[in-house]
Amino acid sequence: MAEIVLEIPPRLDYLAVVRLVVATAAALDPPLPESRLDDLRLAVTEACSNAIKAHRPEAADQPVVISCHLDEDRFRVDIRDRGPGFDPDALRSLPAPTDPSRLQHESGLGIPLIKVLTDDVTFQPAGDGTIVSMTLKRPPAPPI
Amino acid sequence: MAEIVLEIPPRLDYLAVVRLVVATAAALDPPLPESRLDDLRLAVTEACSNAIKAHRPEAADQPVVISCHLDEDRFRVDIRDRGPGFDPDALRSLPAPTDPSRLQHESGLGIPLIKVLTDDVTFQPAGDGTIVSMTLKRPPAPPI
Amino acid sequence: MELEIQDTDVQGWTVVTASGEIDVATAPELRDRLTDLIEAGTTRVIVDMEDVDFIDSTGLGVLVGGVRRARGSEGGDVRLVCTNPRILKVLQATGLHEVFIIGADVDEAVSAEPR
Amino acid sequence: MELEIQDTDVQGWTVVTASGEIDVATAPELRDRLTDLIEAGTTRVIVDMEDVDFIDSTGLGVLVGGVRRARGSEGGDVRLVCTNPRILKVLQATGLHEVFIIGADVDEAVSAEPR
Ligand SMILES: Nc1ncnc2c1ncn2[C@@H]1O[C@H](COP(=O)(O)OP(=O)(O)O)[C@@H](O)[C@H]1O
Ligand SMILES: Nc1ncnc2c1ncn2[C@@H]1O[C@H](COP(=O)(O)OP(=O)(O)O)[C@@H](O)[C@H]1O
Repeated sequence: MAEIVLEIPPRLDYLAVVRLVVATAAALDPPLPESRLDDLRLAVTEACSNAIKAHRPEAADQPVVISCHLDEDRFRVDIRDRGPGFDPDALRSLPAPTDPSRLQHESGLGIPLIKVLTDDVTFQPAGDGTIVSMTLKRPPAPPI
Repeated sequence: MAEIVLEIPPRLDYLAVVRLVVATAAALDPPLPESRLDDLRLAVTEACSNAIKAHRPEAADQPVVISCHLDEDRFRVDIRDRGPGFDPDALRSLPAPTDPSRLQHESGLGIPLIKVLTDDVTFQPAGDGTIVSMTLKRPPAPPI
Repeated sequence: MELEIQDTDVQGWTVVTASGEIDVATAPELRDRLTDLIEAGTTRVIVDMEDVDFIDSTGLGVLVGGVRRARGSEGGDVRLVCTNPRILKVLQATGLHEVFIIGADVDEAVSAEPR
Repeated sequence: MELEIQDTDVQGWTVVTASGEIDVATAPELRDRLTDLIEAGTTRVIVDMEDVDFIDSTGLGVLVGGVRRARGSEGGDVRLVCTNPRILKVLQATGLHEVFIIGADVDEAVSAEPR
């Protein structure tokens, strides 16, 4: 199992770097298919932008740490922040798209998107912050 | 001063990721000019491929660590390996290009290239390995 | 992300052509442009997303806010031009394809029935 | 890196068109192809580098080795087609522009005086 670790300052303009690294790591052998790379780029952006925001203002000088775990059958990426933590089960869900009040909500799509885009996600409190772990399964290798 | 840190397994197929990250970091505000980004990509490839080779076979399970230091007036990248160390001053220089014996040498261009491409480079023994520190100066900001 | 704003001669619709990546770092610029347009009375806006290769939840939220503001005026709307399967997939995954009017080109977006 | 090998009808020269990144990870493939050609008697080889956007010292070393092997035969050589300033700069920085014969296109590379 290989591991790639990236540490960035908690600044939103580093998100493009994070997307690049994680997608490049996931495209290494055996690569995730292109459409799953899209899912991964978006899920990582959402989790990482939450992490970066969670560093404001107390942990502005601490890094957000992104680690990629490359296994034969799955790709896992962990986003670790030093924010205040939160309870993902306590988040209110958004009104249905056909409900006129849906238009009142400009935020709150990040975690629902992560759940749809990944095969598995966990949110673990980690002492002084949160680790969001997202897993995408690799397709089985074609028979030889 | 911001800092981006990347850890990779000591495998040559990760060099493309390293180039991407370092060049993306150096292109952040204030960006290095495009031609200096080329210099940086090549210098980092050379230093990092030496670091990866230095991990064979003893440190094959230890990461090579690349850290980028973004200052107003300069960009510095440190490549840290856990290899056996070496004496850069003891390296033999290559024959002149016009000397027919030049063709006998297929290697040994890495460190000479690093020296030409960067504004400054140091090789520090670091306990159980080497830190290669390369600096490229940013051009002065244009007057407002 | 790059933005370009162009008036069309179709029924007073204005086209905002976005390109590149609309993420939490760049979306505020799109929000400002949309808000400026709508507050200045240009309440019929098409956002052309054909050259957008990435959008995140913040970008989507900006579009939702634009729709709300625009639909607050009689005949106003923010509509999308989008055929890129990457982006359509995200609109579907969030249910927002039922909120936005999405056309394959400006004509189609303009002539769709209001929601 | 991608490699494509094509015979030309010019004086028995064979063109190897490389594209992408030639680095320590991909250069061994180029080395193998060059060595195979030269050992099979194809000692007049042009490496077309017009679509190469990156080369490192290992890639350069592979070209040096190719030149040595090819020049070992009467009339043999490995010559380069290269106009990309990025790559030319690296050839210059290493002094290798004085080792290789470099043309702006295949014709120029083929018709240059041997070194
Ligand atoms: N890593 C985190 N640390 C602390 N709070 C978080 C974290 N991730 C998400 N949250 C909380 O959960 C809320 C919902 O997140 P999300 O679904 O991504 O929507 P949004 O970021 O648009 O609010 C956030 O507003 C924030 O309060
Ligand atoms: N980080 C390092 N750790 C140990 N030895 C190194 C390191 N970097 C370079 N060297 C030694 O210096 C030599 C010359 O390096 P270089 O100029 O890059 O050429 P090459 O890698 O082609 O031999 C290497 O062959 C290696 O023995």
